[in-house]
Parts: sequence; structure tokens; C-alpha cells
Amino acid sequence: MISFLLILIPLLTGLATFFIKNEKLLRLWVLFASIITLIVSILGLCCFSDEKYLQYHGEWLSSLGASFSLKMDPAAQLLCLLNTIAFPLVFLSTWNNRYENAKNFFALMLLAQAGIMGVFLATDALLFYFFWELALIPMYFLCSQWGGEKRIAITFKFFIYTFIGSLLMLVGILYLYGHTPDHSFAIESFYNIKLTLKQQNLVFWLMFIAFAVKMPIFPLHTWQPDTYEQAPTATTMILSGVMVKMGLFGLIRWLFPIVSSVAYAWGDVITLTAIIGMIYASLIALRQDDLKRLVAYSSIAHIGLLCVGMFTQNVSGIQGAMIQMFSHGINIIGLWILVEWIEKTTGTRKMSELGGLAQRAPVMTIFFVIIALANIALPLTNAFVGEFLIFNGLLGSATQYYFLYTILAGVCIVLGAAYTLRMVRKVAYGEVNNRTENVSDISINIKIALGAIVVIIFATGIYAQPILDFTSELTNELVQKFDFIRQTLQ
Amino acid sequence: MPINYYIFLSLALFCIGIVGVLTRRNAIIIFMCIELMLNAVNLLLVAFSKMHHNVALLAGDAATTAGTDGQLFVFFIMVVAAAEVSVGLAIIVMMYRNIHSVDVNFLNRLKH
Amino acid sequence: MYLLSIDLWFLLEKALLIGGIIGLSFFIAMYTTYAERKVAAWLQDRRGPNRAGPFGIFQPLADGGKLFFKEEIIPLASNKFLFILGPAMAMITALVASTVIPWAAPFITKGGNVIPMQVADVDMGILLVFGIVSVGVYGIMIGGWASNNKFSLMAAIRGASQMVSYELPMGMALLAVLFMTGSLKMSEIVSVQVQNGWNVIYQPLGFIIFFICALAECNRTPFDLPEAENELNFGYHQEYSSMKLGFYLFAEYINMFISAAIMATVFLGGYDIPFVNEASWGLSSFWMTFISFSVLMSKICFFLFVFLWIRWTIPRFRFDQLMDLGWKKLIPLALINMIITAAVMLWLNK
Amino acid sequence: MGKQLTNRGKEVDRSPMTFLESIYLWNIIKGMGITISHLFKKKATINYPEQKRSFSKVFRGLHVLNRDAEGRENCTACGLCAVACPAEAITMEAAERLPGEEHLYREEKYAAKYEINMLRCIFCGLCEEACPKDAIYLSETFAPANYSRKGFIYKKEDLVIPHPIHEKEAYEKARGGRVEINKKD
Amino acid sequence: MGITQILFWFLSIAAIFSALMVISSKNPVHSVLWLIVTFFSISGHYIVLNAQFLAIVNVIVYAGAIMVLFLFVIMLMNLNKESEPQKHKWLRIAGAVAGGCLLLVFVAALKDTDIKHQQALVNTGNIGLIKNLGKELFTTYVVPFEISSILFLSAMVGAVVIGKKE
Amino acid sequence: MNALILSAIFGVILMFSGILLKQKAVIRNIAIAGIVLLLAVNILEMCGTVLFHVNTHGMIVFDRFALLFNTIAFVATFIYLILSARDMEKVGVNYAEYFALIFFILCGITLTSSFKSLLILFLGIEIISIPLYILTGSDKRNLKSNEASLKYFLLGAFSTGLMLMGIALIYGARGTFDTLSINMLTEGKPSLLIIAGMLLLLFSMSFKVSAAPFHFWTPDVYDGAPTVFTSFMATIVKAAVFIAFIRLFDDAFGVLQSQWQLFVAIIIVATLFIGNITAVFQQSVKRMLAYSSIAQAGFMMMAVFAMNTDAKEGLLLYAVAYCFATIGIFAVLIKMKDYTFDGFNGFAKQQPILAATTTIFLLSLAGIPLTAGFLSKFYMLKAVMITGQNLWLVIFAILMAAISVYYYFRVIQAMYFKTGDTQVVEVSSTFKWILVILSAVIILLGIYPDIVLNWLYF
Repeated sequence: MISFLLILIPLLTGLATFFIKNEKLLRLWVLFASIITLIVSILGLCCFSDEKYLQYHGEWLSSLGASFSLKMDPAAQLLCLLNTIAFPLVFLSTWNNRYENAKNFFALMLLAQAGIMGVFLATDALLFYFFWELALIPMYFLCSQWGGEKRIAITFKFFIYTFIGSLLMLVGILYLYGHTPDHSFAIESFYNIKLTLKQQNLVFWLMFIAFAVKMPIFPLHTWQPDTYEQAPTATTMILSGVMVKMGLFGLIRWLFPIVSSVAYAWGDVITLTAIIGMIYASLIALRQDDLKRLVAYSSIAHIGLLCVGMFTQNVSGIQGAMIQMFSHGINIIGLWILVEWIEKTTGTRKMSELGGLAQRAPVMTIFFVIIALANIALPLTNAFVGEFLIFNGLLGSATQYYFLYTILAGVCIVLGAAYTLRMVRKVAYGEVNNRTENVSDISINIKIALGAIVVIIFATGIYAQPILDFTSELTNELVQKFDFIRQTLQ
Repeated sequence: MPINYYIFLSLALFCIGIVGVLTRRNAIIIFMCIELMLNAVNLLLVAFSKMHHNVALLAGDAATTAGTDGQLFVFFIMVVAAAEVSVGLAIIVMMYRNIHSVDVNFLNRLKH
Repeated sequence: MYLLSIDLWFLLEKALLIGGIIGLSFFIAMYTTYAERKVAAWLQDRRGPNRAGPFGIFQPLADGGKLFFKEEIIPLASNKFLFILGPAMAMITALVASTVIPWAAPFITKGGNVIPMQVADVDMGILLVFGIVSVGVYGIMIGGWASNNKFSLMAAIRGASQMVSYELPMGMALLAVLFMTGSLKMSEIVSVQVQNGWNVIYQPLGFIIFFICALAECNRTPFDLPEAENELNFGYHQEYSSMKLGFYLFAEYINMFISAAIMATVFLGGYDIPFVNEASWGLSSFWMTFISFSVLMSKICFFLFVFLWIRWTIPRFRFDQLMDLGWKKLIPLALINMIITAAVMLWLNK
Repeated sequence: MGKQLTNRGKEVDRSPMTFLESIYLWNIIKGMGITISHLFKKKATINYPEQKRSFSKVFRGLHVLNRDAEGRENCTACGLCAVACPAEAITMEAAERLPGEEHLYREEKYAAKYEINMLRCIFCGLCEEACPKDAIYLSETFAPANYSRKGFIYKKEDLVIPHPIHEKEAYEKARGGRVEINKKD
Repeated sequence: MGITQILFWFLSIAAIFSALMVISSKNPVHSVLWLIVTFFSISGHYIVLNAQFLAIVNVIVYAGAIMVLFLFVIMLMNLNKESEPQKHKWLRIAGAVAGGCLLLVFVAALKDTDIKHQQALVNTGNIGLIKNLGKELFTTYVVPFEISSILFLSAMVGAVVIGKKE
Repeated sequence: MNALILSAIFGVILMFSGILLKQKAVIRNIAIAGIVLLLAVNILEMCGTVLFHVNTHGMIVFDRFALLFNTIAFVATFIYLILSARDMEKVGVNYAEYFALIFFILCGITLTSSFKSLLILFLGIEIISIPLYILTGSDKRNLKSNEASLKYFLLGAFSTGLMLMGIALIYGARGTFDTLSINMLTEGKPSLLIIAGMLLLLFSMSFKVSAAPFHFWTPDVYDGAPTVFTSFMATIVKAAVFIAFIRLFDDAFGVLQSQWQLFVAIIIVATLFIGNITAVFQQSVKRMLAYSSIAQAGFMMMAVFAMNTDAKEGLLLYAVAYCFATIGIFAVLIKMKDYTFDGFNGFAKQQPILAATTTIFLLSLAGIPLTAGFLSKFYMLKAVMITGQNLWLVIFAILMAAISVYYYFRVIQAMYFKTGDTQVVEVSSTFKWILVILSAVIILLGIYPDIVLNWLYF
């Protein structure tokens, strides 16, 4: 029931939003809606551990073997929480932004939230695909209507990339469906499929490409920096904070359990590409002058690490990745809020044109530094927990090159620290110039948003155990399955 | 007559029709070649109809009407051909009124 | 009745018959030209040709001779082959239609052989006539086109459209008759009439329609638009001279003859003598054949006379009037006639 | 008023057609009745060269220049006929009769040249009426066809009647019935 | 070689020859006339097969109505050989070769069919007679027959739509 | 049977209404009433009430599949008429005749959806084709329309010739025109005659549905024809021919599936490839839609390829989705002055409702989830997938569908993200409402297609 509500609330409120004309009312309404969703998701996380509240099953397309099945397992719960946290933050931080056709903008945002939520919750492959696309379409419109100058072409590139990916995933789903014994799209039937290695290979690549595009990892990432740059920041926050997690989540729920043996076999290759991508992204980030692009590339690097964590396929790595999914979402939203603010107040995103903001906006600077440090995974911040676990997992992983990988990944962390600190230095410190002269400090709404983020950063960074406990059961199950397969393979 | 003779005869006529359609530029001639194709089909159907009739007769059914359907089909083809011709010629004349030519190469103008 | 079962005696018999019919056709056609002039004269209170032979009965021979010996001119710009083909086709199609008409009661030889006085009593009898009539257009069209003269061409196109248009009501009028006779065979159509009375009694409307269409098919006044002198100089055979012109003219008269014969056969009982039972006279087969033949001929002559009579009474239509009449009057009428006949037949057979 | 020859005098009937008229068939049959009735009427034509119609009494044909019973020409070239001619078809030249020509010309003056243009002549007969000498009168014959316009200008030779004594038969023929009237004078 | 065979070969050769002339005549009017010849030879074939009804319908419909229309249109447009531009020579050769190949393929494919030993009944058999066809047409095939009237109606409406002057 | 007879009757009524009635609105209303009546009697027949009992001797069988498709076609025609019937006035003066022809086409559609005899198939296809030739050329003063008509006619007649040759060969092999009897093979390998005939039929049917490589007429014809009629012919008619296609190959050649499947696969690949790739390069939306219809035909061909329950259900769904969406787009397109992509610039600003509904139609055509277009494509893919061993085809189709997104979204981009002055004819609020309802239906079907498909079974 909870899970159904989580989709229904943003969906209905989103549709209703199309008809709200009053600007003030509109903002209150969407904030209200998103907070309601947040409350529901927290309820789902804390109060109702009973399965019957977390699951939902409805008749839908039964002739096709599909159903409207939702389930909140721990991984999904974590991401739902992220999703529900992200939206109020976004709405709050963009309180003062002016949008043309604001009602459409917010309605589409809420629809996207519903879609993303559906992706995390669906336990029916067809439904999963539906929500996957439902999340994409509003994003497309949001980016191309309210984005930057080159938005149309760039967003279209983004759309085509993800769409081709998702269509391939559809083929994969269909292929699996063809092999289910009871001709059903239910995830349970999918888990029961017995495939030969060759078939598994096929399915793996069909679906992995979709997820990889979404994340994105190295060779498929080219849409990402451009899109982040051109999209309206509110959308970018959702894109980078929540949507990329769809790909990672897909790995856990839809790929590894079904084709775990080939996932394991390809683990090396993918880890290597991910790491190459990380290094590449970090190096580019070092050379960036544009704030948005820098954050975008840093995101690629982080996601690469998450992917590596996933493919370690041990408890530590996967749990790390899970936590890090959450943490990265929070951190990067914080970064985007700041970048957005900087761009709005100074009129530029170029670091070379900025400087001395610490003098003019000290509160902002404090937040900026904290979030930046969280981003480079300083201990006591949330990202540290995740990255530490991932490195741990990588070291303990079964690949023969684990050591090399660990070193390379470590290099990336160092590079990450380098460019993040460079950013902080360039933006916050140095001389005040004519652009930054007349800047006043951040407004109250941003303060609230950033404050919440900082609270979460520290809370998770200091006391991550509840989350670890929460996901450990799921992770163990998965890893046992991997181990079983690994043993049978040997 | 052996049925093969008829098959080859009507196939030959059919292919001559096709060659005409492919090689001529005058819309009316092309249309005529299509009529030729239809006639080849008609001939073949009649021959088959008589063949099936023969088969039924040889099978000992003296009062058989096997093969009637083939000839009726030919009748329908003729009917349809007549209707088609009326429309087709109307179209050709309409085009001639506008461009004073029945050359099908003019049709390429649609491709830009 | 199989079309291709052939033996020698049969061939000879048919050859004789064909020769006879062709000769007869020519003879009748020749004398229809004579009759045309005579009747025209009479109806206009004149005397008509009376110089060649007693009462001018050699006039057609003289006309023919004149046509034969006139200079033959083939226009330079014309299409030679088609120019010659045109009148030939007109002539051939005119002649062929006579094959299915039963000219007299069958002749029974001493040996008991029945010789039908009909070239071919084919299954689709009357349809064959239609087939041939519909092919008859080509003579006019080809001739008119090959002349390479705009008047000829216009006349040819007029003629063709006229003939094609009037074939329709003609066929539909005939259909009503076919409902009643239940056969397409000419011989059966006649024998049904011998038993039940002439079709013209049951089908007066059909007969009138058929008759009007026959006029149009033969390009007779008031439907002689293809040769309307005052608009088209001389119509489709404007460029023709000598015997080729003669063929065209002749073909027209042969057509008249054949259509008269068909009307007589289909509507007036063919060789049947009305109101009497000739079989009870006990005449020999030869005489029976002869009498029936003369009865048919008299009917034909009557129709021919009516043709001529109409020609010299009614003025020519305008082309639009002609088409109006054909499409808007005759076809609906023929349809109605057909439907009523069918309904009545159904009712009677129930 | 007797029977009218044409319908020209009749007023056109513009009333709408009745049903019977609108199907035409009846009218056609009526028309055919009219034509067929002519089949049985007396023929208006005759077998011309063999049979001929008599001319009316007042028929005016080709001109003739008369001679008297002795064969002398009556014409004195007075010119009255030329004056009377509305079509100005007659021209003449006068000449004095020379001694020894008395048997040729009745008076002292005669027409040396006398021409009538038959293409202009309207056969009105005014010349005949104008003539004081009964020298010209209109016969019962037609002007025959000719190949040239010149041929229709009739000279005196063409017009003068044959000699009553030397060519008696021809004279009688040319004279026709008309001379009777002359004789009465 | 009986008379049937002679007729068959004669009609076949006539049909193919005239069909070839149809596509090779420069003058459209000649094409039409050759096509009429083709139709007549096909009608002849029908008679050989004792399909009398079709034979005569073929003459009435094709030779008598359809080809008249064709001739009509060609004459109205006054198309002569000068007015018909020829396709490029190679294009024509290509077309002919394509058609020939098609024929070859057909013949090669169908020369050994399972019915190759069957005979088509000639001269005899009464299914082609009008009475039998009529009976069948108005009992079993009465629905298609009525349907074809709809076809005609639509063609008629169509010809009016296209042909009527505005 | 109800619909077959009534559609013919209404064709005749409308034919005469042109002579008897002067007001165009009355004629239009008669036509709309006619289609409503057709729909009603067809639904009656689905419920078991047959008004006309005609013994067709097994040549026409109105099974559920046929009836359901007829219903779909009638609904689509109804929508088409209320959206676009007014625009036919602009084409020419023969207003009533256009409706008459459309009703005759509907009559042909009922035939092609229900035939059990090749004779009926042939007649049905011809009844569909002949009025279409005319509707294509109905804009008589427009040279493009003339040429399109002539081209369509010549090629259509040519393909009819091929089809007839195919039928003749099949008749030679089987001695019957009954599709089910044709399917009953004796034993061993099938006769060469039947294979040759079947291929010829395949080619001609591919031509009629404009599948590559027999598609070359489609863009020109769709482009040249008056847009109102392009809308009809690219949607309802095309779907009807597909129904005929699948029926023919299911009933008559089901046993021979192994023989023709490869050919169909090649045709599908070619159609998808050519349709999508060429559509990308078009500048005119109308022409783009023509190519997209080729591409969609490629997808629909997959139903023929797979030939199972899913394929048939899916084809019906596809028919609905495709017809509704395309009719909607064309209805909007007719109102435009400029048919190029640039003509749509800034459309959303001026006509937000039209733009929104058009977007939904385009999304449906592109096969984006939540629209009927997605599910119908999904059904096709699924149908092919469960035949096994044809993954390559599915992947290829998917890639092509991704390409199709490019050109559909070009319109969306133009409408929403570009600025410009779109010239639009004023539209009534009814028009807008119907479009809104139509798009709602498309979304509804995209979520819950069983409301259509359940009619197949009960």
C-alpha cells in the first residue's frame, strides 16, 4: 500500500499541478506534495516493516502476463527515500527561480518523481520498463523546454541515448519473458529462469547497456556533461542526484540476480572500463573552468566508483555502493544548489571569473566547503562510509587485478580531491572582483535546504550503522547467490 | 492439351505484359500491358478450371461441376478490369488535361 | 453442341449457307440503297430513280459500278494500312453478325437429316451478336482516325461513343426478353415465340428501346451524328472515295439488314407465321423452309422500310440530346422494364 | 383565305408540353403518319423529258425578235424597249435601210445590232409591252445553260426568229403559241 | 496433329506475336490494335477449351468495351509515335532482360510441378456453357456478384468525380 | 454482414445525396449518422444479432476478429469524419461523392477483414483500391494530386495483376479458392505452384501495405493526395489491408509458414530500414508521415511474421493505436498552412491544446510507454520473441524504433522548443475536445489495452 501511495501521490499531484494558475499557490502545492511523499516514504522506512504494507499487487495486462506489482525491498527503500528527499530540496532551493509556464514545469517534475519512484518499486518487468520511460519523458521535456541555449540538440542526444538503451533493455526483458516457464513478467519468474551462458551473455549486454547509459559509465557517458550543463538546474539535480541511481538500482534488482554468472564473468572488463572512465572524467574535471561541467564530470567519476563497487560482488562492495548511492545523491544535490546560486547571483559559471565569495557570502561558503569535503569523501562525511566500503570490497574482490584496480581508483579519489578543492579555492577564496562585489548571502530557503543536506551528510557519516543493517540482509542474499554461482562455475 | 502448355503460354503473355510495363513510358500503353497481364491470368484460370474438371471426370464423377469456380473467377476479373479501366482512363485523361502528356517520366516530379 | 466437332458434309452445308447468307446480305443491302432512294422520293411526293432498267431496278448496280471505277484516293498524311483496314473491318463485322440468325425453319432432307438454316446455333447466340456489334465500332474509329482529318476524327469519336452508349440499353432491353425465353440460343428464342406468341406483345417497351438502339447502332437518322454533313462535312468517311467509301456505305445497310433480322427474330417471332399453325398444312419440308424464309424476309423488309421511313421523317438529334436520350432516358427505362419483367417472372414461377 | 402553304403565319404555341408530348413518341408517330400519307399521294413530279408540263398562258420565256409574214424584221430600233427595261439589259444600234434591203427590214430604219444580256434580264415583259411594232416578245423557252458569261449576251442572230418562209418548221417552233396573239393585231 | 492442336498452336503463336507487337509498336494506336488481336486469340483459346461464355464475354468486355475506351482516349489525345518519347535504350533493354529472367524463373520453377501430367479438357465438358455458369453464379456466387456491383458503383462515382468539370 | 450491407447502402444514399441535397452540413451529418449506425449494427452483430441472414457459402465469415477489426475501423472512421469531414470541402466540389467513396471503402474493409475465399479477398482489395485511386486524384487542379493518382493507379493495377497470377497458380495447385481448403495440404513437400502463387500474393500484398521494397509509391502518393484523404488511406485502409494480409497467410498458408517466413523477415527488415532512414531526411511533415507509415508497416508486418495469438491481438491493438494517432496528427496537419517542420515552430504557444494532443499522438507513434503505440509495438515484439530464434529481428526493429524517435521528436521540438509564427486555420472547440478525447483514449489504451482486446474473447 505504501509503495502504491508513493507512486500515486506524485502522479496525481503532478497531474493536478497542470491546472494551477497561481504561482505562489503552485509552489506551495508542489512543496506540500513532495513533503507528503517524503513523509510517506519515511513511514514506509520506519513504521511498517510488515511486507503487506510494502507490497502492492494489482491486475494489469494479465493477458500479457504482466501485473501491477510493487515492492519495497531495502535497496528500493533507500532510493525511495533519496527520491523523496531530493524533490523537496529541489523545490525549496528553487523557490525564487522564475520559470516560464511554471505549472507545466512543476507538473512534469512531479511526474518524473512518480516515474523514478516506479522504477525503484516495480517488481514486474513490464511495469519497470513503463516507469523507466515515464521517468525519461518528463525529463526530456523539462530539459528541452527550460534548458540553456543549445538545449534542443543536447537534450535530444540525451534522449536518444537513453531511449536506445531502454529499448535494448526491452528486448532483454522480452527475451527473458520468452524463457519464463509461466510466461510472466513477474520478477519471481525472472529469477527462476534457467539460461545457458550464451543466453545470459546476450541478456546481460542488452540490459547492461541500458543501465550503463543511464549511469553513465565511460564510453556511453557523452550525453551527460552537456545535458547537465544545458538542463535547468532543478532538473539537473534530479538527473544527477536520483536518476543515475536508476541504472545502478537496475543492476542490483534486475541484472545480477538473473544473470549473475555472466555478470561475474564480465566484472573485470566492466570494472576496468569504469575505472578508466573515472580517471578520464577526473582528468577532464581538473581542466574544467565551467562549474557545471566540473560537477558533471565529478559525477561521472563517482558513478564509476559506484559501478565498480557493484561489480565487486561482495558484501562490502555492494553495501558500500548502496550507501554511496544515497550519499552521492544528497551531496551532488547540494553542489548543484550552490552552483545554481552562484550562477544566479554572479551571472557566470566560470571559475576564472569568480573569487572571493567567502567574503561576501560566508554562510554559503561554509556550506560549500562542507559539501565539497563530503564530495571528496572526507571521514565523518557520508561519502566516506560508502567509498571506504567500496574500496574494501574492491580489495577483497575476486578479480585477479584487484590491487591494480584499487590503486587506480585511489588515484581517482586523489584527483577528485584535487579538483574539488581547486573549485572551492577558485570560487570562495581569492580576490573579490566586479562580479562578486555586490553579492549578498544565500536566502533563507536555500539555507534550509543546504542545512538539511548538511545534517544528512553528517548524520550518515557519523552513524551509518542503521543503513548498513538495513541493507545487509538483502546484500547478503545477493552475495550468497553470487558465491553459489561462482562455486558452481569453478 | 497438356496443362503445361497453357501454363507456359500464359506465363509468357504475363511476362510480356510485365516487360511492357517496365519498358514503356506512355501511361496508356503501360495500362494496356497490365490488361494483357490480367488476360494471361484469365487464360491460365480457364485452363486450370478445365484441368480440374478433367480430373474430376477421370475420378468417375460424370455430373461434376468441378472447375466452374475457376471460370467464374475469370468472369469477376473481367468485371473488375472493366471498372478499373473506367477509373484508370479517367485519371489518365485528367492528367493529360493538366500537363498535355501521358509520359510517366513526368511522375518523377513528385520526388524533390 | 460443341463448336469444334467438324465433319466434311457439315462443312459443305455450312459453306453453302454462309455463301447464301453473304450473297443475300449483299443483295438486300444493294436494294436497300435503292429502296432508300425510292422511299425517300415517295415520302416526298417524288418518283425516285427510274432510269436504269425498269423502275430503275438496276440503279444499285450502276451506283456500285460508279463506286468501283472512281479514282481511289488515299490521303498522303493518312496511315495507309489502317486507312484500308477501317472499311474492311466495318464490312466484316457487319457480315459476321448474321451467323447466328435462324433464317428459316430447319430443312429436313429425305434421309431425315435436319439441316438448320443457321450458320451456328451457338450456346450464347445473342451474346455473339453483341460481341460482334461491339467490335463494329472499330471500323468507324480506325477509319476516322487513319484519315488524319479532324472532322473524320471527331465523327469517329462521336460514332464510337454513340455506339458504346447505346449498346447498354440495347442489352438491357434484350435481357428482359431473355428472362422470358430462358435461353440465349436464337433457335430457342424463336421456338419459344412459336409456342407462346411473339415477344413484342409481352415486351412492347423493350421492343421500342431495342428499336431505338438499333437505329443508333446503325448510325441511322435521327442518330446519324457521325456523318452529320452540316457540322462534320461528311463524317468519318470524309476522306474516303471509291469502293472503300462503298464499303462503309454498304456496311451500314448490311447492319440495318442484320439488325432488322435480329429484331424480327427476337421480337417478331422470327420465321413464325402468326395466327396459323403451319405444321398442320402438311407441306413438304422444302416448302416449309421456303415459306418460313419468306415470312422472315417480309418481316425484315418491314423493318427496313420502317428504318427508311423514320429517316425521312425525323430530323437529326443534337449530340447532347443523343447522349441524354441514351443515358438518362433509355437506360433507366430499360432497367425498369427489366426489373418489372423479372418481378413478374418470379411471381409467375412461384 | 385558302389553305396556307407554310406555318409562318401561325402563332407559335408556347404552352408547356403535355405529358403525351413530353414523351415525344406520340408526336413522332403523328409525324410518321404524315410522311406515310404522302406515300399514297399523287406524285408531284413527272418523267420530265418524256412528259412535259404545259406552260401557263402568261409564261414569259426567252426573247424573240419577230419577223412579219414575209420574213422581214419588225424592229425599227426605236429604243423604247431599252428605255422600258428596268434591268437595262437591252442595247441596240440603229442603221438606215439601204436600197435593196426591203425584203429584209420592214421599215426604213432597222437594228444593226441588238443585244440582250440574259444575266441581267428579269423576264418582266416590259419590253414587249413597250414595243410599238410587236417586234419583241417573250417566248415559251428557257435560256439554255452556257459555259461563259459572254454566252449569255444574246446577239441579234440569237434572238431573231427563223425565217417564216425559208425555215418554216423552225419558225413555227420558235413562234410557239404566242404568235397567235400577234396575228390578231 | 488434330485440328485442336493446330488451333492451339496457331492461336498461341498469334497471341504471343501480337502481344510482342503490343509492347514494341511505336504507335499507340497500333498497340491497341495488336492488343485487340491478342484478345481475340485468347478468346479463341477459350473456344478451344469450350469456355464459350468467357470467350464471348472476353470479346464484348475487352475487345468491345475496354479497348474501345483505350482507342478513344488515344485518339482524343492524338498520340502519335512522335509524341511518345522513348525510354533510354539501356533502360528498355534492362526491362526486357528483367522480364525475360522472370519468365525463365517461372518456367524453370513450374516445369516440374506435380500437375504437369494433367490434361486440360478441350472441346468437351460443359462447365463453360452459359447455363452452368449462370446457375453457379446466381446460387453459390451470388454474394460476390452483388459485391461486384458495389465495385461498379464506386467506379462509377469515381469516374464522375474525376471526369466532371468543375 | 450487417456492416457490409449497410455500408453499401449508405454509399448509395450518399451518392444520391449529392444530387438531392445542397447543404454540405446535411450531407456531412448523414455520413456521420451513417458511420454511427454502422458501428451500432456491427456491435449488435458482435453481441449476436445478425440483421441480414445471407448464405455466403462460406466465402465470408464474420468471426470475432473480423468484427472487432470492423468496429475499430468504424470508430476510427467516425473520429476521422468528425475531425476532418469539414476539410473535404476544400478539396473539390464533389462533396457527397467523397463520402460515398469512403463508405464503399468501408464496405471493402468489411470484406477484407472477413474473407474466406480468395475471390472475396480480390474483390475486397479492389473495392478498397478503386475509390482510393480517385480520392487520391480528387484535387483535380493540383498536378501533384493528379500524378499521385496516376502513379498509385498504375502500380496498384500492376500489383493486382501479380496477385491474380498468384491466385491462379494456387488455384491450379488446389482447385479451390477457399482459403481453409488451400491450407489443407496433402502430404510431402508443397507444390511449386503453390509456393510461386504464395510468393506472388506476398509481393502484391506487401505492395498494398507499402512494405519495402514495394513501398516506392507510398511517399509520393501520400504526399500528393489531398491531406484529408491521405489521413484516411494511410490509417484505416492500411490497417484493413494488414488484417487481410494476416488472415490470408494464416488461413491459406499457415502450414507453409516455414517457406515464407524468411521472405517476410527480409521484407520487414527492408521496410523498417528504408522507412525510418528515409523519414529522417524529410523536410515536410506530410512526407515524413508517409515514410513513417512505411516504418509502421514494418512493425505491423511482424504480426504476419509471427502469426500467433499475440500477433493477432497485437495487430488489432496496433491498428487502433496507429489509426487514432495518425488520424489525429493529420487532422492537425490539415489545419496548418505550411507542412514543413519549420511550419510547426512555436505551435505550442499558439495552440497549446493542439500541440499537447499532437505530442501525445507523436509519442504514441514513436512507441513511448504509456501510449497505445508502445503496447502495440510491444505486442509485436513479444509475438516475434516467443516464436524463438528471431532475436536479431527484434533487436533490429528496436533500433529502428529508436531512429523513429528522431523524426517524431523533431515535430515536438518544433512545436515546443522553437519560436516562430505558425499559420493555423481557426479550429473549433469541438475539434479540440475530440482531439483531447482521442489522446486520452490513446493513453488509456497504453495503460489498459484489454478494453479493446477483451472483445476478442467472451
